Amino acid sequence: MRFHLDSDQIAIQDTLFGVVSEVLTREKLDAFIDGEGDFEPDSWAAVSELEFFGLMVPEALGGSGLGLLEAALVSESLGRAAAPGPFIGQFLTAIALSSTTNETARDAFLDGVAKGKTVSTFAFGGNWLPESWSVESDGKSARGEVRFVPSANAASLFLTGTKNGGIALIEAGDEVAINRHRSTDRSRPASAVKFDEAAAHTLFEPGDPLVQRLFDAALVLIAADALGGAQYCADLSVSYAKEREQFGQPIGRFQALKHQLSTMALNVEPSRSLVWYAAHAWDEEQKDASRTAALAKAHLCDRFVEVTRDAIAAHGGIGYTWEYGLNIWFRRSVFDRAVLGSPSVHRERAATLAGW
Amino acid sequence: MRFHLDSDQIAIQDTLFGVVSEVLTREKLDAFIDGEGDFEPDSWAAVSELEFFGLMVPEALGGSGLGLLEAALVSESLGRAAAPGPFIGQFLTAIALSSTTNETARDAFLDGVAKGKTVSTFAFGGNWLPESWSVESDGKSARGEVRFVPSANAASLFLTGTKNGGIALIEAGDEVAINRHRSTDRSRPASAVKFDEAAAHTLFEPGDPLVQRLFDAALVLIAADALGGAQYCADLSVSYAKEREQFGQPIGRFQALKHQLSTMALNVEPSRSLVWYAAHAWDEEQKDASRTAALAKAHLCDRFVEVTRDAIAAHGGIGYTWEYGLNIWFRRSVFDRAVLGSPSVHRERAATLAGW
Amino acid sequence: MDLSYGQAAEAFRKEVRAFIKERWAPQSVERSDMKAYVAAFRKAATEAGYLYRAIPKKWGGSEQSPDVIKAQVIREEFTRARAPMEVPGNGMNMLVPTLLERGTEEQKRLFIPPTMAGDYVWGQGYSEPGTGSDLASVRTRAELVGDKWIINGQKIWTSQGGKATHMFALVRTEPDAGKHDGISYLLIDLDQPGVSRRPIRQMTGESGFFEFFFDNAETPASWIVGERGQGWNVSRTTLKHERASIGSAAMLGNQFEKLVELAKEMTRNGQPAIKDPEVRQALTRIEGWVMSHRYSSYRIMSNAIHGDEAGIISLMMKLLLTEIGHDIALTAQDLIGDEGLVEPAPAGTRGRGPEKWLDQIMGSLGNSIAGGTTNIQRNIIGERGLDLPRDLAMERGQ
Amino acid sequence: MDLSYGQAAEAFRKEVRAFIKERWAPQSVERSDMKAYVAAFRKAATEAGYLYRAIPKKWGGSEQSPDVIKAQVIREEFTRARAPMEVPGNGMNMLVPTLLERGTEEQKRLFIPPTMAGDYVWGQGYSEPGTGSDLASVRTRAELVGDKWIINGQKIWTSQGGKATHMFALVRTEPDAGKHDGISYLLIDLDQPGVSRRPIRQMTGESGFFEFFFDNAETPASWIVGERGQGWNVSRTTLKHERASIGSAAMLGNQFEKLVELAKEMTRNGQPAIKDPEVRQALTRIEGWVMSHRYSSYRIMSNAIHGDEAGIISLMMKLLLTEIGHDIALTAQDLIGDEGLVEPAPAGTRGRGPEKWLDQIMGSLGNSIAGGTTNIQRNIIGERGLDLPRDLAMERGQ
Repeated sequence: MRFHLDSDQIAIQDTLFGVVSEVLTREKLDAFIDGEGDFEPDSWAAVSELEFFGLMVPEALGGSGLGLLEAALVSESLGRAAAPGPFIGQFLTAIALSSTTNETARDAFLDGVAKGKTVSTFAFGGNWLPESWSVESDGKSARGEVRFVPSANAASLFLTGTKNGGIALIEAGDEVAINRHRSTDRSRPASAVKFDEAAAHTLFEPGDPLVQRLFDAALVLIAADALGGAQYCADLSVSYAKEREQFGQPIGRFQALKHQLSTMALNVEPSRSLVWYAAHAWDEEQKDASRTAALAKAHLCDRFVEVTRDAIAAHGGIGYTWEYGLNIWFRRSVFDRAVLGSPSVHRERAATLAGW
Repeated sequence: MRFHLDSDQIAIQDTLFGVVSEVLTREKLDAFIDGEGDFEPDSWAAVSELEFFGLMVPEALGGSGLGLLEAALVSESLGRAAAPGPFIGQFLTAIALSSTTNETARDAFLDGVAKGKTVSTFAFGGNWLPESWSVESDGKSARGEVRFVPSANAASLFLTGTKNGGIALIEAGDEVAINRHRSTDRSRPASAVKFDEAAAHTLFEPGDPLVQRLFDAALVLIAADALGGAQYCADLSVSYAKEREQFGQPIGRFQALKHQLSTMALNVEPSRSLVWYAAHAWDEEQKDASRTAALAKAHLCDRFVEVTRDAIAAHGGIGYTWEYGLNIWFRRSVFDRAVLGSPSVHRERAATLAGW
Repeated sequence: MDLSYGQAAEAFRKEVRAFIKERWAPQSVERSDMKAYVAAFRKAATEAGYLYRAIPKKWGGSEQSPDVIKAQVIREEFTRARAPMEVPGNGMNMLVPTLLERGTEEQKRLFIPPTMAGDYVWGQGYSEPGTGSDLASVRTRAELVGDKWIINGQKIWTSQGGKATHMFALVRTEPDAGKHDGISYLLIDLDQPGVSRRPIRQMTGESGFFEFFFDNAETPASWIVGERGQGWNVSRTTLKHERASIGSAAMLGNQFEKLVELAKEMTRNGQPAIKDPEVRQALTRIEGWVMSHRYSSYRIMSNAIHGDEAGIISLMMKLLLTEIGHDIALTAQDLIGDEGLVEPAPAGTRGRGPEKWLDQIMGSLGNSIAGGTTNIQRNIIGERGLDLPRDLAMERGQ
Repeated sequence: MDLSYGQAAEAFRKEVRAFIKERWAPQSVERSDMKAYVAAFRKAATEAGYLYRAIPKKWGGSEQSPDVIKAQVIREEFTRARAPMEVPGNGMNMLVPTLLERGTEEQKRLFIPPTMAGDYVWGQGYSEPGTGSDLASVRTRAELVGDKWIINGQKIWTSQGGKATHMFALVRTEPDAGKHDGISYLLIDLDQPGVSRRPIRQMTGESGFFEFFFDNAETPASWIVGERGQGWNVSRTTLKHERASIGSAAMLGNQFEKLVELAKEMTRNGQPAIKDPEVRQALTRIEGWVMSHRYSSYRIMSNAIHGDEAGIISLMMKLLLTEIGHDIALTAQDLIGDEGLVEPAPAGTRGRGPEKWLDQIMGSLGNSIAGGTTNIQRNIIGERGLDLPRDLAMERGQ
C-alpha cells in the first residue's frame, strides 16, 4: 500500500513550481494580466522543456507513460503559480491523441503536442457537459460556435466537443474566427471561437466511452488547479500573519485570525487527498472514477473560492488591492468554479451516478 | 412612528418572566422534566392570574384587547423560561373563540379559556399545513387521529384541524383516547390523540380565511418562543464566559469564544425585530402578514437550533450534561423547528406566496 | 407598534415635496450651468431648513433642532426626486462634526463654509501602511518648526483621494509620549510640493483609494484640532459617526431585490432558476436576514426618535450588512454560472447584465474591509455589547 | 499510488481469517461460559501474535514488531467476524503505553497483566470541575504521609467510570512548584472508603461519564508513575496517543451511509427525500468532505507504513471528524422532520428508525467536547501545524 507521494512525484511538483516561479516573475505575470495577449511563452516553454506535456503519453509513443495523478500534480503546481496558458487543454489533447484510433491525427499532431511545440486548447461548448456539445463535424471540416475557449489566439489546435458528445481536433486557420471575451480570469483569457468549415479530425465518435473518460480527466485537472491555487492563498495568508504586526503582536497570534487560518488549512489539506484519489481512481479505471471526478471538481472548486475569499479577509485592505495579487487567484477561483460546469451541476451528476 | 417596545409592553415581559421564574423553580422544572405528567399547574396558574390568556380577547368580550405582538412577548418570555404547558394552544383557542361566528361555542368556552381555567391545546395533524388536516367533524362529533398534541392529558379542549382546512373545538372525554409519545422536548410532552365521535364544535369552515390567519398566529407565537429560548441560551453562555476561568483568564477574554458569543448575539438580537414585525403585520392585517409569519417561523427556528448548539459548545462538558439544563432548551429547539412544519416547508411557502 | 411616520411628518413631507417640485428642475438646465444650479438649489434647501441642519446659521447651515423623522423624510423625498443633498464625502460626514465640537472659531470659519460648498474636498488621513485596525500605531511625524508643522510620512486607504484638496490626519507629534498620547489631529492643504499621491488599484480594477506621501509637507501651527497629543480622542468622535452612517437597510433591500431579479433571469435545469427548489430556499433564507436587518434599522430609528437607547443592536448593523451582503454575493455567484467568466464592462459604460454581479461579489469582499474588518466588529459586539473582558493582546499593545 | 495492502498482507489476512474461523465460534458457547471462552480466545490470539502486539511477552503480550498494515488487517478481520480484540478502554489505550514507557518494573508487573485480562478497569482522572481545556490547573491534592499518598479532591468526566476499579490521575503534590511542575501521576485503587463516585447524566439521558470524590483516599507511595512533579509530562504521552485513536474514517463513512439510507426512507414533497434536489446537493456536498477525510486517513496510514511524516493533516483528523459529523447530524435533523419530536428508545431496546438520529444529533454535540473542544483543536492546527505564535492568554496562564 502506498497513498502518499514518492520522491519522483515530489520532484515533479517541486521542480515544476521552482522553474515556473523563476521564469514567471511577478513582473511578467502582472504584465501579462494587464496586457491583451492570451498566451505567455516563457512559462509554456519551461513546462515543455521539462517534457511534462508528454507525461501521460505511453512510452511506446515517446512519452513518459505516467498517469493522471502526475498530470494533476503538474496542474496543481501551475495553479499555485497562477500560470497562464492552456495547460489543461494541452494535457487533454495529449491523452486524446494517445488513445484515439485515428492514427493519422495521432501521427500528425501527438509529437508536437507532447513536446509543447504545438499549442492545443479545449473548446467544449454548450453547458460543458458532453450531451450539450454542438459543433458539427464530418471528420474533415467542422462548423459551430463555442464560448470560453482559453488561449484561443495562441492555439494551433482545438480539442472540440462535437454534437451528441464526440470529440474532434480542429486546426486553427482562416476558417476559425476568434473573438476575445473580457475575461474575469485575467491569467487565462478566453474567447468565443467560430468554426466555419475548419479542418477537423475525428478523435472519438459520439458514444465512445473515452469521451466521458477525457471529460473526467478534465474535471480532475481543474480540481488540481484549484487545489494549487487554494494552497497558494493559504500559504500567503499564513506568512502575512506571521510578519504583519498590530497592537505590538504578529496578527497570527490573535485567536480569531489563527482560527481563520486553521480553517483555510482545513479547506486545503484534506481535499488534497480527494484529488489524489480521484486521479488514482481514473488511472486504475475504477468503477467510481467518474463519480469521484465529479465530486472532486465540485468540492475543490468550492474550497478554492472559500479560501481566496478568506485570504482576502485575512489580509485586510492590502489583500483587496490589485497589486498585491490575491486578486489573480480570486479570479482564477471564479474561472475554475464555472468552467466545465458548476459545483451544483457536478453534485447533481454525482447523485445520479450513485443511483440516487 | 414607534417600532420598539413601550413601557407597558416591557412590563408584560418583565412581569411575566419574573413571576414565572419565581414560581417555576429549577427544581420544579427538573422534576417536571423527569416526571410523567404533561402539565405544570403552577406556571400555568401564574400566567392565568396575570390574565394573559385573555390578552388578545377583545375588551367587549371581557379581554384586554391587545394584539399578537403582546401575545408574542408573552410567548417569548415563556420560551425563555422553558415553561411547560400548552400556552400556544391556549392563545390560539382564545383568538379562535373571539373571532368565530359560533356564538354557542364562544359563550360556552371563551371565558374559561381566557381565564386559564379551561386548558386547551392544539391538534392540527397531517403535515401541519391546513390542506393536510384530516379529522372529520360534522360540527357535533369528530373522528380521526392526530399526532404530536402537547399536554393532551391536561386539556379539556382540543383546537383541532379538520378535513380540508377547517377548525373544530373538540371536548375531552371518553371518546378521546390519548397515547403519550416519548417526547424529545421533555418540557412539552406530546401525545397521539384519537377522537372517536368526540363532542365537537365547528369554529371555522374549510376555506374561511380566519383559518390561515390562526395558523399564521401560531407560526409567529412559535417564532417568539424560539426567540426567548435562544435569548436564554445566549445570556447563559455570556454569563458563563465571564465567570469561568481557564489559563488564569475568564474564558470570555479568548477571542475565539468572544466571537462565538458575538455570533450568538447576532443570531438573537436582529431576529427580535423580525418577530416584532411579523406580529405587527398580523395585527395590522398587512398584505405580507402570512408570508412574514412563514419567514419568521423558519428564520427563528433555525436561529434557535444554531444558538443552542453553539451554547453547548461554548460551555464545554458542563453544557452537555443533563443537569446543567441547556439540554432543556436544546430539546425545545428541536420541537420548535419541527412543529407546524420545518423551516424548509415555510421557506418554500414563502417563495410561493411571493409569486416566485 | 406603528411604522408610519405620523401626521406631522406627512404634513412635513408635503412641504418638502412642494419645495422640491418648485425648485428642482434639472432637465431645464444647460449642462454648463449645472454646477451653479445645484449650488443655488442647495442654498435654497438650506434656507428652507432641509440641508445642513446640524450646522449653525453663522457658518451657513440651517441650524435646526435634531429631528430623526424630519431628517428621514427629507432623505426619502430628496432621494425620490434625485435632488442633491448635502455635499457628500468625508468633509461633511467626519471633519465638520469634529470641527463643530472641537475646532477653534477660526478653524470653523476657515473650513466649514468651503467644505459645505464643495470647494474643499477632504481626504481622511488615518491609516498607514502597516496600521490596519491598530489605528493608533501612527508613524507619520509632524514637528513644530516656528509657526509651521513639518510633516513626513505616508497615509493610505484615503477614499476620494483623487479629488481631495485637503486632509484631516492623525500624526505623531510627541514621539516620547505613550502610544495614544503622542498623536495630534492636523489639517493639511494637499496642494503643495511636499505632498504627492498615488491611486491604489483594487480587485475590481478601479481605483477607489489613494496613497499619500508627505515629504517635508507644511501646515500652519494653528491647523491643529484639539490640543497637542489629543488627536486620538479627537478622531474617536468622528469615527463613531462614520460607523453609524455605513449601514443602510434600503441598500441591502435593493441588493436582495436584484438577486431575486437575477434568479428570475437565469436558467437552471431548464427552468427559471427561481423555480429551482434549492434557489428558493437560498433566497428565502437570506430574506429572513434581510428582513431582520431592515426592521432592526426601523427599531434603531424608532429609539432615536423617542430618545431611547437601542442597545446592542446598534453595534451589529455594520457587520450584518457585510455578512448578508456576502451571502447575497455568494448566491449570485452560484446563479450567474458561466456569465461569471466574463468581466463586467468598465465603470461608466453599460454592463450586459448578469456579469455585473461580479463587481458585487468583489465589492462584498471589499465591504468587510472598509470601515473595520469583521473581526474588529465582532470584538466590539463582544466587548461593548456583551461586556466581555478586553482582548489581552490588544490591551498589551496599548 | 496503490491502495491495496499488497501480497504479503493478503497472505497474512488468510492466516488471520483461518485462525478466527478455527477459534471463534461463540454461537456454540453457553452464555455462562462466554467470559472464559472470550478470555481463552484472547489468549490464543495473543499467542498467534494478533493481539497485544506492542506488549512484551514478559507481561503477557505477543511482542511483535510494529507493522501498520498487519495491525490494519487484524482490525479488519476481527471486526468483520465480530471477534473480540484487546480489552477496550483507557487501561489498554492510555495507561499501559504509559507504564511501558515510564513505569517501574514493579508497576508493570502489578498492573499490565490484570489490565490486559480486563480485571482492572481504569478511569482517567485528569479533568476537574473548572479545568476544562486547561488540564494543568489541577487542584486535587496528594500528600505523602509515611508510605502513603493521602488524596483529597474531585475528578470529573471519567468515562467508563461506573465499571472502573482503578484510576490514573493527575494530582498536585508540590503545591509550591509552578503550575505544571507541581503535578504527579498517581495510580489509585477505587475500591476504598475514601473514594465515592456519581454518574453524570448527559443530554441524551445516558450516563457516559462519572464524577469521583476523594476524601482522604490512600494509595501506596510507590504507585507514582515517573518522578514527583513530572506528572504533566507523563500524561502528555498518553494524551497524544488518545488523540490519534479517536478519528476513524470507517465510522464516518458508516454515518454517511446511514444518512443516505435515511434520505431514501424519508419523504419530501411527496417523493423520497433523496430525489429532492436540495437533499441531493446536501448529501454530495457532505460526501466531498467524507471522501477527503477517508483518503486523508489512508494517507496517514500510508505515511506510517513507510515511516514518513504525514504532516499537518494528522492534526486535522479529529476536528474534521467532529465537523463532518456535525454536518451529517444537522442534515439528518432536516430530514427526520416530525420524527425528531419523538425520543429514541432507551439504550438496549430497539429504536423505531429515523428518531434514532436524535441520539446522533446530540452525540455530534458531545463529540466536539470529548477529546478537546474544537477551539483547542483549531489552536493546535494553527500553532503546531502552521507554526503561528502561541496565544498570549494561554501563555500568560502557564
